[in-house]
Amino acid sequence: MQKEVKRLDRVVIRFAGDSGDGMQLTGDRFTAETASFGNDLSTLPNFPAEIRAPAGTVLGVSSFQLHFADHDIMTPGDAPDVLVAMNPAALRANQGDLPAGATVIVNTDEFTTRSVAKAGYASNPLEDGSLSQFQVQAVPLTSTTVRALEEFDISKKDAERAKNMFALGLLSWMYNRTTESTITFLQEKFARKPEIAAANVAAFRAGYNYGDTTEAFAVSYEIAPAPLPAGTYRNISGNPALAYGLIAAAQRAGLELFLGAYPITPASDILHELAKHKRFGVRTFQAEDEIAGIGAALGASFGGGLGVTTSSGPGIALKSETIGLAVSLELPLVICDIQRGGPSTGLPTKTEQSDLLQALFGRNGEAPVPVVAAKSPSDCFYAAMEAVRIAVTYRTPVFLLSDGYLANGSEPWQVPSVDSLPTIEPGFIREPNGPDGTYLPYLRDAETLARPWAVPGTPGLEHRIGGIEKADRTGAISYDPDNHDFMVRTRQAKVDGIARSLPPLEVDDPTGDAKVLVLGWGSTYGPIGAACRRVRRAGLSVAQAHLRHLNPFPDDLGEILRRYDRVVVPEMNLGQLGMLLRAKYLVDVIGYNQVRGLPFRAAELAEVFKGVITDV
Amino acid sequence: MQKEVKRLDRVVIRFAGDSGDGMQLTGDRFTAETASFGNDLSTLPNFPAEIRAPAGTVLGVSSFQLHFADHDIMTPGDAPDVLVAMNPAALRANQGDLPAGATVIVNTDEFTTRSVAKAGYASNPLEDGSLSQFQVQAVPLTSTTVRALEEFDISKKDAERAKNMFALGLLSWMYNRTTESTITFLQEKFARKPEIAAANVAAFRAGYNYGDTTEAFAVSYEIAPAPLPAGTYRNISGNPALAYGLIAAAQRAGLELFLGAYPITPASDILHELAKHKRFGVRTFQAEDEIAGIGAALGASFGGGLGVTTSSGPGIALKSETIGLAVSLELPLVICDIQRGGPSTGLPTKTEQSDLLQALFGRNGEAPVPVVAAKSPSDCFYAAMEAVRIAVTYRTPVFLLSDGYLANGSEPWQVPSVDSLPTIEPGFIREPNGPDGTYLPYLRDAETLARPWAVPGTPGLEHRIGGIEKADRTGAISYDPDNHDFMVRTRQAKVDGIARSLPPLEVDDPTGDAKVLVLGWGSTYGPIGAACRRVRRAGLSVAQAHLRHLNPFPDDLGEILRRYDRVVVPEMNLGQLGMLLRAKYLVDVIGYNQVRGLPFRAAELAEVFKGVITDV
Amino acid sequence: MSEPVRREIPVTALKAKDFKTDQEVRWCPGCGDYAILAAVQGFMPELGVPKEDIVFVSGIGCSSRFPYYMNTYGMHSIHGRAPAIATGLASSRPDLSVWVVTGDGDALSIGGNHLMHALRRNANLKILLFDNRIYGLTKGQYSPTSEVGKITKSTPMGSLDSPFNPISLAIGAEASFVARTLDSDRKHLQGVLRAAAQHEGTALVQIYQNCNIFNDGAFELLKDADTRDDWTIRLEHGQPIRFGRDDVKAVVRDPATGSIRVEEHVAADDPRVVVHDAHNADPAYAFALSRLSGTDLRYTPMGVFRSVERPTYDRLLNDQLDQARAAAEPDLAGLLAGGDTWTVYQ
Amino acid sequence: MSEPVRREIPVTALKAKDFKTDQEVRWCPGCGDYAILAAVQGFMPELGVPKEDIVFVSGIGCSSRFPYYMNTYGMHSIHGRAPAIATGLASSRPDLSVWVVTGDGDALSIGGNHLMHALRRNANLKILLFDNRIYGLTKGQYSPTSEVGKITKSTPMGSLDSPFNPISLAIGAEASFVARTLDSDRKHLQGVLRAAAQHEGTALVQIYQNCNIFNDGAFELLKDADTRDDWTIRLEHGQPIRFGRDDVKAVVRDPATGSIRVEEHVAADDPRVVVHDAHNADPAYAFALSRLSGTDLRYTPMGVFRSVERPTYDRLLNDQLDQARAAAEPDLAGLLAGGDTWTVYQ
Ligand SMILES: Cc1ncc(C[n+]2csc(CCOP(=O)(O)OP(=O)(O)O)c2C)c(N)n1
Ligand SMILES: Cc1ncc(C[n+]2csc(CCOP(=O)(O)OP(=O)(O)O)c2C)c(N)n1
Ligand code: SF4
Ligand code: SF4
Ligand SMILES: [Mg+2]
Ligand SMILES: [Mg+2]
Repeated sequence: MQKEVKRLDRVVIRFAGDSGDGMQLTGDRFTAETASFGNDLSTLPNFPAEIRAPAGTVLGVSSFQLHFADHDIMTPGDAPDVLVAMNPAALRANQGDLPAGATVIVNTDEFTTRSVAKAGYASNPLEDGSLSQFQVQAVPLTSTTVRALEEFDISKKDAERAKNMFALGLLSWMYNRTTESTITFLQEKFARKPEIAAANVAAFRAGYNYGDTTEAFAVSYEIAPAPLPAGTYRNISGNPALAYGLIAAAQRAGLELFLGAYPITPASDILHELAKHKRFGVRTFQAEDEIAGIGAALGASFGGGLGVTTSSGPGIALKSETIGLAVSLELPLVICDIQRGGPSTGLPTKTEQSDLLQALFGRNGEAPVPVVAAKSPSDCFYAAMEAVRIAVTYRTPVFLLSDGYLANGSEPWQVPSVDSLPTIEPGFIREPNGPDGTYLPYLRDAETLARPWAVPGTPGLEHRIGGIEKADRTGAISYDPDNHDFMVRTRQAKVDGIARSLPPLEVDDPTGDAKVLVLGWGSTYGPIGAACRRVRRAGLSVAQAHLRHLNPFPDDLGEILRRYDRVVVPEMNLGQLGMLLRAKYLVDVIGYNQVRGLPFRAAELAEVFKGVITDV
Repeated sequence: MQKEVKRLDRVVIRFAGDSGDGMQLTGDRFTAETASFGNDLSTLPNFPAEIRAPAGTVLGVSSFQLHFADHDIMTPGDAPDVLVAMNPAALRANQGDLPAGATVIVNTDEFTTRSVAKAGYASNPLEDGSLSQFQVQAVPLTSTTVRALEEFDISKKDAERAKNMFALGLLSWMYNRTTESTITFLQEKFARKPEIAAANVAAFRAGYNYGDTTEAFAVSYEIAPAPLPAGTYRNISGNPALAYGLIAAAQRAGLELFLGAYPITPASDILHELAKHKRFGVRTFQAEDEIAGIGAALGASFGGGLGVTTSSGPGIALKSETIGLAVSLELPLVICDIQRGGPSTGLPTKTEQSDLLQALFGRNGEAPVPVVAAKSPSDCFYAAMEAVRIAVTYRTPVFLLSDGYLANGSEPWQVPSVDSLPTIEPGFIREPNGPDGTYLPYLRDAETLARPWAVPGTPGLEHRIGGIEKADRTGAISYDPDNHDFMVRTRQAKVDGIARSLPPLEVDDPTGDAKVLVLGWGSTYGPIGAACRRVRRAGLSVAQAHLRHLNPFPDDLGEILRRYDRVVVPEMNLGQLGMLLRAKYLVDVIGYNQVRGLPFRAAELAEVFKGVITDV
Repeated sequence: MSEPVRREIPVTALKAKDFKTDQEVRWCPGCGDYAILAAVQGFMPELGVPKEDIVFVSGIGCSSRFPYYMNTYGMHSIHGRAPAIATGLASSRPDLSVWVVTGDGDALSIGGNHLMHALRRNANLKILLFDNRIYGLTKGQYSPTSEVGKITKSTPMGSLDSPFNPISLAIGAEASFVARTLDSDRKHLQGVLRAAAQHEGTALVQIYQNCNIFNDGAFELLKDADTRDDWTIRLEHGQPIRFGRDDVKAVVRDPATGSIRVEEHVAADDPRVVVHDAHNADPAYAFALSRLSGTDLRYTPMGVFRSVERPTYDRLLNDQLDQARAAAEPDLAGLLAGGDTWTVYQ
Repeated sequence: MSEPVRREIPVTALKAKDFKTDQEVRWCPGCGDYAILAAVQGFMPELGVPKEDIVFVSGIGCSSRFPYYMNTYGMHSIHGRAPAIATGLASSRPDLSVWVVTGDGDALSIGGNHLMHALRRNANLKILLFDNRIYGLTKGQYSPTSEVGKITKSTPMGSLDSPFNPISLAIGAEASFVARTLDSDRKHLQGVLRAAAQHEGTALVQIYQNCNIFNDGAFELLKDADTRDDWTIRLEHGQPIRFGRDDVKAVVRDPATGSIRVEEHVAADDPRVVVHDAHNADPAYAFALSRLSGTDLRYTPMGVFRSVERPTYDRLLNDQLDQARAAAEPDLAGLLAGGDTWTVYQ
């Protein structure tokens, strides 16, 4: 049967099922196929806080959304064009996000009376007409898979489990994906259980063939590769990118990386990733708590290593006191905060940008700390390198902000060549710098105001440092009022002075006549960018800028803000960057704030921006 | 010999000596005599961070400054009119603060070559003419005391130790203080060692008589009582006042107070004070650390008590995570931060206002906490009562900010009658509030948005709360995006709504034509007030307002700020309130900032204000 | 303090199901936590305390979801802090029955200090430590009770640090009551709960709990019908410590070194057999017992290691309040006007 | 990592005074800390390590000012966290000699968890715990080693909680080396430092230290010439534990119960006398020893309770790095381009 092939420029697919249905794996594989096909893409996993939430309930639904296109895209998509629903709960949990006309592929085998009720439906949605505005493709996924695997010597449970591969095969057919990589993957994954491997491959193929042969699937789709810059690409999510950035920076600085961390969602994967790379001189230390994690990292920095600590909001709160110590000691330290929904335990698996003010002010006294934020999954790599540069160059703790969305979301990344990465100069001091062969641990560099870094083992530079206020130059304990005032201002000046090392802020204002500037930071980059494109497509002008540095701000920020009639600041918090901008520049920025644990939708933002623009 | 008596309106005396010389006691006694005489007064102790710093060194000097007057005064005085220096180090440490013409009473016995050198003098200042701009009264305090006590059966060391009482006697004569209370005090203090008691009384009398009979002391001074409002007064410093405020508020709310605390300078004395008052149902719990301290307090609040925790900057940092939990649980809790010099360990015995932003933002997520600050030692009482009112009424953790200066400084306090103190209504819920006899722990009061407080032991209201986001009304765990957004905004609205319960901000603008407003918060009240008086005495107009509430601000603050051409905000930090005001009201406030570990000097502030006024 | 109206229904009428809540239980299917929940709910009526006087406080972890499933007062607090929070509650409300539920990470990693201090302080808390030797909630990192060399996501080449023996640690921290039991042995578990509930002071109960997702079968040796009797040493106060099929094994004391160890084939009348004395004032005895088993679980004593009387913190604290009140009535006016005062007249 | 130039001067030429700094020592006159400082400075040359390879890390407290007075690398950190900081340093720089100085509040109150975990982890740290049974720096509140009923500013009616026995606690936390000594007994103190320095792994040394301002005379019983020999039990590996004037007292083991206790007038050849075995693999022995003394200090064992070999965390960690490197060279380009990649051509 010759089927029709339609061209599309972009598609958003969401796989949804029970936590145990393997939706993350399915999504990952589809992503890999899509990536190697050459589409641009962006992904968004979404899973319950429970390890295994009760099967069949809405709370237990796990999903994976993938947006791919023949052009460069910025977000995982606002709403799915295609939903794969492995059971009634998955349908129910995601139905509300579907636009009219969306395709829904449902696993009819699971729509028993009991399951339908468990999902909270009053009647079977496949029968009561409630899905009439969608294109429903009813496929008995489970039973077809089990039948396809009859000849294999595996348990019924294992056969049923392979239904996700059947679904993947079907979707692979629908979107003309390449299948080799998934077959290889399955063979490797189940190398120790060849029967299971073969069964999964068979299920995958069966799904593919199902699409090819079943009448119900009349059309398949082609999305051409995106014209990305030449180079080698891989798909990457934020946590590994951040880990790689740290390793790369340590390598380019000639430092050994020491991670002191305590597991916490969504930061744990950085610990897991770094733990694999001991050959790079990376030491990972799973501490008894967050305080010990940062303490050990600071100890390692004192020893001449690159101390790093990773956590999320509640763990960062615990580190507050030690961050203050690091400010006082003026040693390099990178503090990664993979933000999640707060306050308190909050929404551990959801995303949010609500730790910005904690990063800036969450400790006693005047204790300035530079803050750097990543804007996309792959950008976590570069943000980490920048954080290390600042930490090492200025001898200071640095905050690196990411969030749950960046941590788990993914996108293609053009792998940089190692030589293209900047080098970082730790500049250890090896000789006395004071009169009569003395060592002055707080004698500063004239340009950076950084103090020297003398590492134990260096003869003649023995010295003592601590958290009590120190005399300028000598670092001896000092209670002198004027010295204290001077040191407080000097630490502030050191951090403020980092701005001198920053490039001008890039403003994307293609028409040059925008009256409204949208300014963001962190993971909202994608949705804001996508929204700006929509606005422009609608014939309106809008300028976009995005802050990598939250402290200090780039020197030209004030001037840029004042150039526009209106400045809109969308944030996934109640207006934290907005507050800082208002305070510093006295500009009446307009906050657009949502605290829903989810990334912004580009369409919604676009409407907001249009509203402001037409209002000017 | 009939001596001249001169009238003065005010005097500033500073007693200074080695840590072991008993200067704090001497100052306290002189203060007590002065208070009971009816002068208005204000004190400022100042001691080294060491328990017993090395004797005879500048670092080991301890001092006590007292300002008293025949009118109401606001500060312990910028500079001493009279310095009592018990040794060369005491002279050297304080000399720089003396204005020309000041009187210096020195203990010549201690000016040996060795002691002079130890204090860091190149030559004996009593002989090298370097004190020529002062009126030096050279008194051999030690030897005269020892001689006066020859007949007592005490050791030489004990006799020498009594020299502070000799000095006190001398000053008591000079300023015509009453002597009975000191004599009674000494007899009580040394009740178990009658010989020592008698010797100290004798030394005190000898000092008095020395003034009376020695020619060198030709003049004594009289400072008339200040016309204070009628009532009973006592002298009080900030820490006990704060402790009393907590006790009084608990009593007026019918709650039992539970203090969970870990010792830290300068907050420990609140623990010490509260530990004495078990009969008021006060439980004090010295915890293993700050986290346990606040945790236990929160546990007590869950149990229907008034949970309180006290600390200073570094300890508050450690409490951050638990404060977030309290925000989420919406239980009453009072967090007292007696601020000291930071960052990190900083300057533990010095004062600073640099924890304001930590109080506002020092935790993960959107976690608003009301903030209340005390403005003078006795005001700590009322600030504590207000903090309890807010905590109990709104079911929220509340920050109560004091600082090292308020903690240790003292002033007369008109003791309020118990009946005049406001009552506080805990309003425990005892009956189900939901459908079908259920209990809805997050069903809010329409006016305050406070949730009900159901205490274990109440049948039928069993419920579970926690730090994960809760569904509106039911309090059940909820990961729903819209609910989260709603709850985040509701918690914010609850705190913002406290402003509705606040009186209008008082602005002191006596002439009504001021163009410049000085706005402060916390312990700068005294110096700012004194500075404003100076400005007005110089014929200029200035308005003064002082914030008790830092979060939320009073509703009329914005309008008040905009009424003035210039707003000056003096702070002992780098501009924390300033930042908040700029952000919220977009008013270009002028910060005047010092981070010296010391209170502002009124004279200096006055010059700053004048500068701004004449600049308008 | 509130003085709540007492409920009329007689407490004895309570059933296990009265302690169930309407919350869906959200552990993985097969998790050992289910069995513990059922055992605790089954035990509660026996406690003889009205529901409203019972409070469960937990930290964070899979185990720490426990309070949501108990129809009592409850708080799901933050990671590691439950003992501190419960101490504040128990010492200000000695009328309540306060239970702490925690995990091996919650109690021994981040919360180690609070646990230790709770034990020495001895406020009236019952601490149930669900020990699955893994971080469940954060998806499987090693914990302070994991065996050395454990391969987990955070330790791909194997963990390096020797684990705690929670029983040894507790005894070193002056615990007045320490016991160990198993999720799947409901009768034993309830027996230990009973003993803990009867104990006045802080009781630590270590419950071996299977995490079938991240550390499945960790305690199989003590569960499998083929092995459990060989390796489980049942402790019963006043009884000689004999075990194994036909009780052929015993804990004996070497008269020369004084140390105790397990021997197989010990004659029925062997005088070296140790008679278990949970009330032994000297903690060295219980400590020695705790060392019989390593992380491999061979020869694991189960039951109450130690149960001795010691004044409780809450009682002592409340006694001081009574004493202070007995000495003089609270007088707020007197307090405020205390010390040196003076009067200014109009 | 820096590769510092090694100094030429032979290490043996170092003298105690080489370890003095120009900082004025700021403890109260008469404080026991002075004696400890002198003993440590006197011991350092013996260590045979160049000054620049020695680091002292402390927390906060009077005792924690120690690093300022040692002419080595040093960090005066924050309250309770020194063991954590030192662990990061020691495990990333196994070439250094890392010492921690802490107090009873710093180590056992706020820092209890880090201490406990350092002990089980066994990185190569020497922890000197200055135990004056009081909070010195904050002016005299009771500490976790203060005796019950202690009247202090924070406990005007007497403290309520049983103190820790730091030796018991450490043994319960799997410590590989635990010792106790006294500020004023320089020879003994240096002997213990020597043993600690020789031990590979975490060594905890409790040093009874007099705070003459807030807890004066706390250890007088062990210092006063009239009483000290009666109450001090000197532990020497391989020696029978006899003490008192003419060694008439001894630690004996009750053959019936296996427990140990002190007896007076024990015959020279009494077989019940315990022969000290610091290397005993079973910690129950050292634990039992630790229980001979209560807070009243009667019969206080002094010396090395336990010293056993156990792999150290720093060594194991660095071994893993070596192993990983041996398996394959670090290849940054390979890491970045790892996993599935694809190429876009122009
Ligand atoms: C301050 C903080 N740090 C880390 C976490 C993440 N976290 C939650 S539970 C947990 C450990 C769980 O292990 P355990 O206590 O053994 O409980 P289990 O899940 O195994 O029952 C961790 C690390 C957190 N919630 N808060
Ligand atoms: C986070 C924090 N909490 C509290 C303090 C106050 N503090 C400093 S030292 C100390 C205890 C000192 O006792 P100890 O450790 O026994 O040392 P000592 O002074 O007796 O040598 C306390 C509570 C602090 N500096 N930091
Ligand atoms: S992860 Fe383990 S401990 Fe947690 S619920 Fe699942 S089985 Fe139980
Ligand atoms: S307070 Fe005590 S411990 Fe501290 S320096 Fe003085 S005597 Fe030593
Ligand atoms: Mg666990
Ligand atoms: Mg101490």
